[in-house]
Amino acid sequence: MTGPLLLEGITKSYAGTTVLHGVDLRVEPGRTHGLVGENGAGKSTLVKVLCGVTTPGAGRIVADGRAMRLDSPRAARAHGIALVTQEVALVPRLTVLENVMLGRWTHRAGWWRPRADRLLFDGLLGRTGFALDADRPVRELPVADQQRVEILRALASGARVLALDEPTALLPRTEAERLLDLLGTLAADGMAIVLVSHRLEEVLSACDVVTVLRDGRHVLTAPAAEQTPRSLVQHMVGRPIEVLYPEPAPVAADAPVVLSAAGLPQVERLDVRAGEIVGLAGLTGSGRSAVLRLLFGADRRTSGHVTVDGHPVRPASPRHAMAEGMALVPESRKEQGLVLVRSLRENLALAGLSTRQHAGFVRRAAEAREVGRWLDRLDVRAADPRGRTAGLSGGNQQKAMFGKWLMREPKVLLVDEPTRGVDVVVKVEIHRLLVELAARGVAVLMVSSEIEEVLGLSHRVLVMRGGRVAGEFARGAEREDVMELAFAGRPR
Amino acid sequence: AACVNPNTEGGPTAQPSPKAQNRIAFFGFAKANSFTAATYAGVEEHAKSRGATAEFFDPNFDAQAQVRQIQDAVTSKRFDVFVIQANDGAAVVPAVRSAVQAGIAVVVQFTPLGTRYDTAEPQVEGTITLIDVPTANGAALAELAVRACASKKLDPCEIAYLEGLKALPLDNARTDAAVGALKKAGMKIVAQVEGGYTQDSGRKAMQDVLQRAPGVDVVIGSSQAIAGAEAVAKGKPILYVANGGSRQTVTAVQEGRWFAAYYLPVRTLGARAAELGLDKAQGRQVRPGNLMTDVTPGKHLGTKEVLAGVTGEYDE
Amino acid sequence: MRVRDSGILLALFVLVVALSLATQTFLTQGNLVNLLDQAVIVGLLTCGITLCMICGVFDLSASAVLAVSAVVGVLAARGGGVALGFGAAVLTGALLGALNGAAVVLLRVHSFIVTLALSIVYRGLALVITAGAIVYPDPARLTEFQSLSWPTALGGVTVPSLLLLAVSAVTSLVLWRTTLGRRVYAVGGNPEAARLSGIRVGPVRIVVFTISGVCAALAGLVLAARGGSAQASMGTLLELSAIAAAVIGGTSILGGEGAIWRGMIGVLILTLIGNGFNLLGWDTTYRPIVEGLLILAAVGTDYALRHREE
Amino acid sequence: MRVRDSGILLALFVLVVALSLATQTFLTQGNLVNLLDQAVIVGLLTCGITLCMICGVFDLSASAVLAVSAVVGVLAARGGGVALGFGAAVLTGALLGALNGAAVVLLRVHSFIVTLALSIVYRGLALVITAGAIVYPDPARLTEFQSLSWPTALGGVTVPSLLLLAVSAVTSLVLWRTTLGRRVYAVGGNPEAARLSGIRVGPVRIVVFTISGVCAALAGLVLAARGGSAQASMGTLLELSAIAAAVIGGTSILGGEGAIWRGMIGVLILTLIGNGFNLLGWDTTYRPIVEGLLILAAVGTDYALRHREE
Ligand SMILES: Nc1ncnc2c1ncn2[C@@H]1O[C@H](COP(=O)(O)OP(=O)(O)OP(=O)(O)O)[C@@H](O)[C@H]1O
Ligand SMILES: Nc1ncnc2c1ncn2[C@@H]1O[C@H](COP(=O)(O)OP(=O)(O)OP(=O)(O)O)[C@@H](O)[C@H]1O
Ligand SMILES: O[C@@H]1[C@@H](O)[C@H](O)OC[C@H]1O
Ligand SMILES: [Mg+2]
Ligand SMILES: [Mg+2]
Repeated sequence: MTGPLLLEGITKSYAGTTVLHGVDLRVEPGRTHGLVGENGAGKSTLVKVLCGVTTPGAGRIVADGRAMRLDSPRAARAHGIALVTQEVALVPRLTVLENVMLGRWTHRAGWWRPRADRLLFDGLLGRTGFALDADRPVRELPVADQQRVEILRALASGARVLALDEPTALLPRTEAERLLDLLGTLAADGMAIVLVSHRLEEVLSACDVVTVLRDGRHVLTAPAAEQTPRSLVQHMVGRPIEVLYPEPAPVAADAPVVLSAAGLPQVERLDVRAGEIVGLAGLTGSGRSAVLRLLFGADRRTSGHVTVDGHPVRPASPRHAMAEGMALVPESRKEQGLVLVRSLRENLALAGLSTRQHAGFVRRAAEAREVGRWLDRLDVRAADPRGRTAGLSGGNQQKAMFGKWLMREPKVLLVDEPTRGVDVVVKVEIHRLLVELAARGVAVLMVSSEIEEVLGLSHRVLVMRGGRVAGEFARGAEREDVMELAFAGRPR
Repeated sequence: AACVNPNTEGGPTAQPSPKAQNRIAFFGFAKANSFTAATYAGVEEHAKSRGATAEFFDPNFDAQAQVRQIQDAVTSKRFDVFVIQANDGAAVVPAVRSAVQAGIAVVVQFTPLGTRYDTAEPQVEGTITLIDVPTANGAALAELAVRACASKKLDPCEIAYLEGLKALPLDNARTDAAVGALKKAGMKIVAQVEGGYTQDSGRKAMQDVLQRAPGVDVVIGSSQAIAGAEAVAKGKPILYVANGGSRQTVTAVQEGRWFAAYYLPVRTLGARAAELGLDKAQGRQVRPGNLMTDVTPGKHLGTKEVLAGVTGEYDE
Repeated sequence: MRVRDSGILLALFVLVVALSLATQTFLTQGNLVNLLDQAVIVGLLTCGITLCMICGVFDLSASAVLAVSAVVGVLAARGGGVALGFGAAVLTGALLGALNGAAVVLLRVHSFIVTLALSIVYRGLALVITAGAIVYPDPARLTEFQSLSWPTALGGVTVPSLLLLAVSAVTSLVLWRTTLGRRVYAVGGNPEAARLSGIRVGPVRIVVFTISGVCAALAGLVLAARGGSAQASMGTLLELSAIAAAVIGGTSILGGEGAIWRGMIGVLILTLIGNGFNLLGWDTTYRPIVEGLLILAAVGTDYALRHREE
Repeated sequence: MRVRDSGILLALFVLVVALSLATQTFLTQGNLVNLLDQAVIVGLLTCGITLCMICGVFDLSASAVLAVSAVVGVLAARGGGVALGFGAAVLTGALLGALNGAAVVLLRVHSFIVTLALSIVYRGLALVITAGAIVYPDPARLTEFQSLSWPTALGGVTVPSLLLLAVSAVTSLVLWRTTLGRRVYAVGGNPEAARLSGIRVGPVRIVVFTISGVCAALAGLVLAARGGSAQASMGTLLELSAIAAAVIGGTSILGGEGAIWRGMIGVLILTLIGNGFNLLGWDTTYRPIVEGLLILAAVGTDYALRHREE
């Protein structure tokens, strides 16, 4: 394949719902092609079709004038097409090295040559600048590192067409920029790249062409240079949207401290007052998630103590934290957030079963009402609401997970990467929601790898480095100063 | 109060129907078992000789499956005679009762049907037995072992008993009877381990017995277990007493490799069961309780002399 | 329930129609009553085992619990009357079930091996209690004891059949309508997500094992009542049939998905295949081959229908 | 292998020391040779079944494949000589194994139920081939046929023991050193990730089932050689012991994790417990209780050590 790759009239349905309606896409060597759209617009489905992960109901994929049979990822690989999926798909118990080389281990007559694999791996690390320990099992890595492994694996495949489905969703800006630079280099070498992302600035700066999908339909394909984030949103949603961080309401001077922690390994003292949004910034692995997990009792706390409204929180289990009014929206939907084989309704209801029961029986009408309200409020879109949550698009899963915890009306909301994978519209919605919750007196502690998000929403920002809080900034801090502190002592 | 005691309902209705009484259902341990296969061959042969037919129901050693088969065979109304080798004598009782009530002539073959292992008397009213009483079998094995010791004037005489399956009450009743008789006769039991009913289990058991009691003189066990045991004790002057009378077992006794076998003419006994069943179905008077050891009297204590000229009736 | 979820019902339907056409005896009241009665033992175990599987655990000790409970039930009935015997059996089942759960939770080893090891222990316990012999209720109380297995005035449908209907109804209700049921599905589907939602994963597992123990005890009582006795080797390996029934019905061995009705359909299919063969009078030599292939066809149909669109 | 991975070795070590101290006979050459010989049948099955489990599938048909292969081997030896017989048995095992794999892949139903159903079919096949009878090799060739079970000049260690050593070495090598082994771990660890990486999940599964079939055939040949005959009911349910051995050793039933050596340790532990009881001469009534508790202790130790740091 030397010429462009043409997707023609791609149609795809799940359980009777059509999610792609005759979509065309032209992927050209040497070009980076951005793919944007709201949650559930069909972006992932389209790249899955391109990479042989799912087969379309109608339409064809043509290269060099011939229709190709891409009925499995293997077939796609054979044509030099590789994919970085939106949800990490790694073998948890295997090491980083093995996952990167998955299916393409170096061998001689079937005998594996791990040392040759290691050389290739080291080469890839050099190209991407990722810092990963080759011998760690991937299940021990933070999600962001797992996503790095996915990216390395696609690069290792030596593909000529590379599709990346939200590869930067969990990467801090600096690393995201480096990855995008790398993609630029690869494109310059003649690779065709398809990039799915909700970070519109990123798409516009990294891509040559953008395509917008709306409700499974092709809306626009245009040179990136002719578009602005505003115009893209207009096409995605059909109406203009104001993409601005909402200003958090000032915290009253006499607002009581709701969440208070002392003597944690990461921080000597941490207080969050009613109505306050505290952001935790830092690099991947700096220990931000660990703080949230410890506060929530998801990991056993062996030192220090935590109180909510002055009540001590027992260190052992999320139950106690929840009883004191804490909620944790975790960073991984698949591992920690959702029971993917169950329905939306069951998932949303899960954290508050005991509040809607009568003699052990679920009060189904009340549940349906309450769940329905949150689904509407968060605009969760599901092809089949009774089906497995696994069938939802990534952004919709994120919203569902949010809904599950908001339904409990917590006093303390711990959120880890709140807008991972959600579209601009929902992102604004979630930002508003967080600000609104705070305004109503909820204490919010938020981790995000998007430094703008942390700076834009937080009253205060704590910066973590090497597993400890290294410093604090008041609202209005400069991005560069925060980053400097996060990176201090590390090669940048 | 809404329950109906099936045992008192209407009483036995076992009047022979006037139609042809010629269809036998045989419920064996398992088709893949040569002992059962030989029994069935006898049943089939006798059935043929009287213009009757026979059909094999194979539960493959599954007691519950056998219960269902008996129940369904009653429902299907296709049979006049049942010959039953019960995998679990207690479990099949209700199904057998309904068979008797349906007027089917039921012959209990080889293993007791019910929960007593020390009598040949029918334990379900209306059935005919042709069984090998487990406790008598155990006592006979002990008797053969005592004779084995005597044959070489061994005193003390070291005996190892390879039990059947520890979990089976029938095997335990046999073991208790044998061990009791051996102790009463003043024998010294040096090992008592589970030997099972396969060569492989017998082999393992014997390997361990030899470690513990290298000087063992007499080994008692199922014929299969003994075959496995013999293979590991090659060259040792051990006297074997086998439970079961396969061709291989009989040959081993005749060749003097094994001291004796508890012998039963299995195929003949299958034929005899069919005979009892057909007789009853055709309205003839039949003795309800029958011992297998009475069919060829004296032969069950199968020493070399007793088994001269005998060939076993099944392979193993 | 959507149509495409019901492939297994289709398989059952085809079997029923085939047998009705092929025999005169299949569709008789007597045979249907028998069929239900035959399904009881595995059916009761399947209720408990389905719950366990949905919760992401295996109960390989069910038949051993059955044996111990039946033995204890018979001995207690001898000492203190039939009611006490039944109560003691159920309590024994619950206790051993809870012990299974506690061992799985505390040792944190996979339930597969924990319950396998405990099943050996329980069988051994039954052996020690009975000293390897058969145990009987007091002859004077035998009839009362056995009444648990009798037909009722409801067209001859037996007490055990009604018991199975009741147990399957109750366990279904628990799964579909109670918060416990929701927890069971969640723990089986994603234990970590369940834990982070404030669900006590350990206690939920202990509860499902306890329920499974009670189901096993009930099955043991039915068996003991039918045979008028109990012994250590009762019901050996029946849990395999129960797991097979659950899986044939479409309950996932990976947890988080499944239903009691599915298990009951699985039990019926297995029972029907055997019943059909017994009624038809075909050459039994080929029976296992046909039986195995029929099971494959049933699960294959179910799967194909459920995943048609994916 | 890290120290904390070897809790199961510690369990084995404790058992060995205990038995050496408690009996004079345990540590004799004869007993050790026997022990190894006793471990062979389950050991061979465990090699294949461990591979399957690591690959995320169950092979519940192993003992049925064992029976069919042994029967075919004996019959072929009768027709065309012992070498042909051995070859035919191994080929039969490979074919039935591949059939298992193909059925699992094509029906896309869980291997648990597919291989359970096929095991019924295979037992039926063995029954049809033998017509329910025991089959023997030609008497003239019996000695040659049985030579597969003899002791060798290597201190009396038997041919089957050497066979087990060879098979476990080869399967270990496949797992550790070949790309096939890598695929097996990947497919078992996360089939979706494997598929997305272009690994052909189906063929990998077919290959592990085929290897398991060959292991079962070898076990069948050893059993047939020891007994000088074969029959349809040979080795019933031995796959359960093999699965137990694999799991006791520490191979996960969830796939993606495990090793052949672990399975072999599991087999040794099971064999030792039985051997110990027989050597000690304890009352065998208590054996199951002690056996079950020892298994729990062994897996518990292993688990506790492996997860100490978490
Ligand atoms: N396996 C599936 N089964 C059923 N429905 C599905 C499945 N996969 C996707 N869908 C549906 O298809 C539609 C498009 O989903 P897709 O994942 O392509 O969206 P997306 O544009 O990638 O969204 P996001 O930005 O949230 O990732 C959604 O409505 C989703 O619910
Ligand atoms: N299950 C685990 N086993 C071992 N180490 C872990 C595990 N989870 C996290 N870690 C390590 O603990 C450290 C802190 O991780 P944590 O997830 O809190 O970081 P983070 O700043 O939230 O990173 P991310 O941006 O990826 O979420 C990291 O070095 C990580 O590698
Ligand atoms: O041969 C066997 C015999 O030894 C045992 O006593 O009963 C069943 C038969 O399989
Ligand atoms: Mg997507
Ligand atoms: Mg994190």
